[in-house]
Amino acid sequence: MSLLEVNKLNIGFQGGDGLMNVVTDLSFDIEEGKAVALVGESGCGKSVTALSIMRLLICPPAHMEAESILFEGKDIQQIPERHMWKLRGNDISMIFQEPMTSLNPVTTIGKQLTETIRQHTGCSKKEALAKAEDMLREVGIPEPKQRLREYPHQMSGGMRQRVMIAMALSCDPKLLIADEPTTALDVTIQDQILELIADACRRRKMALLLITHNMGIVAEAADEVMVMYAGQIVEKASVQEIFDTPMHPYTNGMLRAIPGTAHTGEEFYVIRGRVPSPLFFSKACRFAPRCDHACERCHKEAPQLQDIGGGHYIRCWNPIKGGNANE
Amino acid sequence: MKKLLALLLALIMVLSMVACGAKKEPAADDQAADAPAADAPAADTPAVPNEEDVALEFEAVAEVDDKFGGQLILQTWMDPININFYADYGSVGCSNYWTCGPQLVVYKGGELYPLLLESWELDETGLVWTMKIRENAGWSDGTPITVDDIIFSMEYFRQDTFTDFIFQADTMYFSETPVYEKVDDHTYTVTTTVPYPTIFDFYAVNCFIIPKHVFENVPAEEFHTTTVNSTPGEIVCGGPFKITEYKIGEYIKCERNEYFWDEVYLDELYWRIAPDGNSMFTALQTGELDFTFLMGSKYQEAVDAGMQIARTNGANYSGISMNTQDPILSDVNIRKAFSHIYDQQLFIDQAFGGQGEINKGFVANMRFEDPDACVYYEHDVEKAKALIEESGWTLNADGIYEKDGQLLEVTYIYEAGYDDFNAMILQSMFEGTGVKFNIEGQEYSVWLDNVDAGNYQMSSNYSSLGPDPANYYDNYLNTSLFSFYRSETLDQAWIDGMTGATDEDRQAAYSAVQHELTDAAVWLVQPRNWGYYAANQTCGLDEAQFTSTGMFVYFHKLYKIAE
Amino acid sequence: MNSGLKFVIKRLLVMIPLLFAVTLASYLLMTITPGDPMAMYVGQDQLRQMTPTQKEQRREALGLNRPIIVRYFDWLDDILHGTFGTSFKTGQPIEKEIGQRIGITMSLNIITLFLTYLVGIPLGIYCAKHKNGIVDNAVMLYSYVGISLPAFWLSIMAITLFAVKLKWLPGLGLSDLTLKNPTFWQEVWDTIKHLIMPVGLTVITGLGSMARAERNLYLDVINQDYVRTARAKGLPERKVKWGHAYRNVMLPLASEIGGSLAGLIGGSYIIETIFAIPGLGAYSTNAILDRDYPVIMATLLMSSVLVMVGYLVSDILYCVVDPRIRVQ
Amino acid sequence: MYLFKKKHAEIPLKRINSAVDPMQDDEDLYFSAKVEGYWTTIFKRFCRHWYGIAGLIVLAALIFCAIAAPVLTPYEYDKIDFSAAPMGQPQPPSREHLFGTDRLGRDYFTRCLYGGRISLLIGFSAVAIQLLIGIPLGCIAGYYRGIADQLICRFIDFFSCVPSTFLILLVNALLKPSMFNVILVLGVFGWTGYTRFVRSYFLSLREQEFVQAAKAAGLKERTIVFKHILPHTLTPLILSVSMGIGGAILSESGLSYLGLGMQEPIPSWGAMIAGAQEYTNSAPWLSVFPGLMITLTVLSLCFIGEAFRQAIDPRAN
Repeated sequence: MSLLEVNKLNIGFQGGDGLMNVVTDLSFDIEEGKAVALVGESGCGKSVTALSIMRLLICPPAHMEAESILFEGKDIQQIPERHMWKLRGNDISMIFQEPMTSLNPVTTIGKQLTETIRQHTGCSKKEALAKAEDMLREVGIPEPKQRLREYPHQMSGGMRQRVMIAMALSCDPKLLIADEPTTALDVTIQDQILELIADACRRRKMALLLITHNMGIVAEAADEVMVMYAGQIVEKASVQEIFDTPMHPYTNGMLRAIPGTAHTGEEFYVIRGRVPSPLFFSKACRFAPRCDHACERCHKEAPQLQDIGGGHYIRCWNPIKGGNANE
Repeated sequence: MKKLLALLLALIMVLSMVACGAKKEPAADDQAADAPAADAPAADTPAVPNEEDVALEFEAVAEVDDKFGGQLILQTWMDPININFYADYGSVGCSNYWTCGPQLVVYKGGELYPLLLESWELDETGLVWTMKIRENAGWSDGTPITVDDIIFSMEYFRQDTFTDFIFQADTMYFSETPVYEKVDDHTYTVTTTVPYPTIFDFYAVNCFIIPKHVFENVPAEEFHTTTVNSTPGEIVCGGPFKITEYKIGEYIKCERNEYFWDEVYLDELYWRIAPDGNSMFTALQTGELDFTFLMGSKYQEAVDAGMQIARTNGANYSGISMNTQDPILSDVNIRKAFSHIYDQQLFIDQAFGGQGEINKGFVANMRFEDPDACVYYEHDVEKAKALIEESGWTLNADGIYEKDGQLLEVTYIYEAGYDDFNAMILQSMFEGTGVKFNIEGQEYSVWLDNVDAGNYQMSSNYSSLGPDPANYYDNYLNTSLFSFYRSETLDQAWIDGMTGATDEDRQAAYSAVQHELTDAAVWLVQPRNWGYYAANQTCGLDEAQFTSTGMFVYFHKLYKIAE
Repeated sequence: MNSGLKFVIKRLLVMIPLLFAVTLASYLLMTITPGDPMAMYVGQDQLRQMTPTQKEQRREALGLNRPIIVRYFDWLDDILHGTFGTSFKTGQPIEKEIGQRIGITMSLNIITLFLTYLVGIPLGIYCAKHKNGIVDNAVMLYSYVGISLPAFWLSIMAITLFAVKLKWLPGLGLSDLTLKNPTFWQEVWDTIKHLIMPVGLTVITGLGSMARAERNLYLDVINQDYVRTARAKGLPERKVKWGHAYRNVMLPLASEIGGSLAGLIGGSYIIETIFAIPGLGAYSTNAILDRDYPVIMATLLMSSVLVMVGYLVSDILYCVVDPRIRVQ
Repeated sequence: MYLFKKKHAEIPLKRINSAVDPMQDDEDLYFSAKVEGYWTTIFKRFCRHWYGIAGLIVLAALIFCAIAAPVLTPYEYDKIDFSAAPMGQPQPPSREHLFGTDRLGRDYFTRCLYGGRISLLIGFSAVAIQLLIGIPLGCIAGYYRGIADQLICRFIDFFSCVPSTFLILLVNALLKPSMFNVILVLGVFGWTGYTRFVRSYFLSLREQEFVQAAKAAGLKERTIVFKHILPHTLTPLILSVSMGIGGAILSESGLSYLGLGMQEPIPSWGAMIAGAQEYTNSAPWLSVFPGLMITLTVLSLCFIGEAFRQAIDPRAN
């Protein structure tokens, strides 16, 4: 029984001229201790999906409804807002993209850490401080005792992301949602943070939902990959299969676009056109206008996500058979 | 919990306001007094009040059995300069003195009313006055008022450190220093070598009797700034009331002085400080004031609101002085022509809203006013033109008189922000008469310097003059009030007026003065503006009456009509 | 905290030359302009009667004949000895007069400020919650109506309506004299009744813009990432709001409080003159109209000091609330 | 924000990815983007707010009335006519006198119009002076660091630490009250706000890439400042300018109310209200009309400012 199961999730935004449907009929599930990557261009609705699971979307502009979101079998949509805090941070916790603004600038790191710990475990201030110190040491921050008294602006971006991770892990959650944790950091720090997250998940047997647009990170950290485009999952498979045999033209195009030494001298491959705004999603396959392999049917009928063998799901009438990424 | 805290804080704020604000001792009085002024429907067209229906005094109210007790709230313009009113030379200081200070005698129009001074007579030589003061008069701290106080005050204010006009003592009124001798505790004599008729004018206006036992060892220099006798509770007062409390900017509270020589009806008398006319009238309507000066424009509203109204002829006297040293205005014909152009009735209607009377001379209707002696210039533009042409002025193309190249152009200066409307009314009178009449508003002190230095052609001029024309003499000598006009006959007439042994001689001299000044058309004589006083129905004023300066003759005769 | 101390001392030191410059400029300004204060001081009739010699003596007594610079340094010397000198008009020591009036003005303005904040902040937050609702738009329009209503006109209208026509509220001063030996609570009620109109008018005009500023502030803060992190950490809504959101809303409020410190003195001079409240505002305005130089200089000095202290206080408050600034 | 010269040109985006052969795409739906001029978009968004338009109309009407005053009313503002005010009593509004008459019989409607002229003139010219002083100083302080900046900052401190309302009162009481003095005083005491605003904007913009690029391209500093940085600061300045004009009008009427602004017979709304205080019971209209005119003028200016602010950055709301 999977840890998290999302069925027919729909998210829309109250735009000036009506409800803009950003995510349509999204369903996926995450096993216990598995690392799943959610990949897609910015604007395809991946971080919105993550936020909707934790119900952090501010509802007046946003509008969310799903058939069911089961976490350990229980539908978390039924939990009233008053009790949601028991779930957040304790069972599911989240790391955000922008470390510079994700920490409260006017309160000390210590206070922000102990706040979470005492909220969920209800232990005394002293114990919470000790626990916070351990967490900081675990995420690799030097002299944690001194750091507790400091303010966020006295730390670098990477350091702050580590604090975020410590905060997220402080109550041993079962699922960690990382919304592009490394995008805002420079490359050298990225690997350390990724490694940190991967170790933590493995050691604590914690499920990980990694949201990113960088295929490199996916290869390193994820077991299973879901490629999203224009609010739909277009391809879902294990990491190995995605990189070896990208069946969906969009995934294929993405992998080809990664500049590698193998293609020196050639012109970069670019998927033409841009992600359309949600108002202009076509009824049929949403990638059709930009797809090189689009056949007549693609423009008429909307494909469904089907399993074409071995757990490899595709939403395409004309998938690329056996196509190799760097063919 | 947070809301409760916020509300508590708000309450503390308000309490702190009250604590630092009001420190009231409980006044021993039972009658609850509230004075709703009945709201009569406003009449549509403002009725012009004729002579009879506006009483000169407040009529007697229906018979009131018990006049004792209660409180009245009167109005004053601003804070006193010094709560020790003996040392306060401002207008508010004077009103405090008239309520709380020992007043010897008071003028009402031309008539003398004895107060502390019980009786007086002049011996046959006409040089020695024997004055008798009341036996039962006492200061508010119990010590009786004796002749020693009076003689001490006279000597005290003769010291030369007192340069202010108010404290000039009798030296200003008379060329020679009269000799005061004490006969016994309650009688004294005043002897002079020359008849001294203006002694009562001095007693009524500028004479301040100060308690000897308080100010005995206060040197003259520190008199104004001394802190002796300055705490409201202990100020030694000789009048019907004594000051018991003073709250800055709000009110001065006076209570009955038990040792006064007459019985005082009121328990308490408040002087409420109301800075401007409008808020004053509002306070009268809402019952926060009982008695106040009435602005001309509010007369009709007061009548409609059914208030008690009485008229006073006012001591202030205003005229437009024409600078006789100016080339154009040195010609008496021009001045006479301007007097003919000046339309007193129009000014009464438009500036005073119809409440005023045409005036012939320059002496307010005091003891020696003689309208027949004055030359009156009725409003007649044709006669004015004839006079102008008689002096050789000819009309030029655009209708302005001209004489050897110079236009008949005159500039009238006035105090900006205070006289604007009157100046514009004046200007409208000169339209179409061939005189180019400009008006120029100047800032107060700039205007004053110009007037005193004499660099003006025409200027508004007002001055408050005492009941006895003797004190005009000083103006005549050294200020511009009389348009720098001097002549020997006039100088001599003034002296005769002041030193005349009998009233008849003085009247004859002053008539001559009035005739010459009006004949020389020194002023554009302005109509006399009636001042009005309005009081709520609860104000018992009939016995009080008031002096020409608008204050009461008998403060102790004010009483409260309970509802 | 020594860096904080250094910062405060530096600011205080900068204040001295500024104060010196301000007072010198005003003093020069006053003395070179035409007209002479004697007229104001002695009053219309007395001055008419005074002989030129007496005028000269009086001028000498007031010290008006000495050159400007000497007079300025005399005045400065008085200040250093802690006395403001004596007022031309009343001859009383100025600090005594200011002492009598400052209580009333400060209380009036503190209550107004307090009420504006007390009503403004919740209203602002309510508008922020129901963005673009009826209340929100109404408050927005109302904030501009509040700014554009001229205070003196509004007060005249209010007095005519409430005090004269309807007789609900007293239109003048601070206390009703017709009360017969009132108990303490009666007195409090009487003062409140007298305060309703002046305070009410200022609060009403100032309320709209306060709520509007508060709304924009709240909207900025509530959409911040760290508020979302706090919620993601599992803190209940109440803790998120009071622990994190309101803390950052306090930031600009701190500087605003400092800024309004200056308004405590001169702010309400029109209200005070119309409602005949003996406050410092009316006192300084009359001093200007009457050209009472020492009083003008005293009130000017005081309001300048208050303005500077106001800015200093708001900076300090800013440091206390926001650690990022503290380091600089 | 594009500042293309050609307005409403339809620039298909095809040309951007010329690397790939131009695709034959019939549905032009996704890529056509009409590029409007910057100001037309602003104006379009401005019209979406009703109060912006209302403010504009009211202000235009007031300005028209002020300018066309001689045409609108047969009377002059200082023509005294005693028949119109018997016994010095102001008459209620009637057919000949729309707003009635004041105590000298002068037509009150004319005085309100001419008063409008004075107030609007003072409002606009005072703010003009403030801008003339404030903006250049702000630019210099913002762009050229070093002594200029320090000097100007100390100057701003000097002006801002002085209570401006107090000083305006003081200077007006001392100078001979006239329109020119009022404008001069309001102008000289109000500019610090704009300088501070422009300076802070300059400081933030200076580090931006486009300024470095302009400098790298060898542009003279003066052109950088006035052609590139200044336009950016002007648009957000509009709101404070409109509020500033409103503020100047209010302080002028406050001054006239105390008798320090315009002197008789020049009509000014503040002085008319002061004069009308005496007749609040018998002639209430004397104070209602000028008060209304002041409120309407300042209100319309505020609305225009607010609508404009929202038109500039809709996100802000």
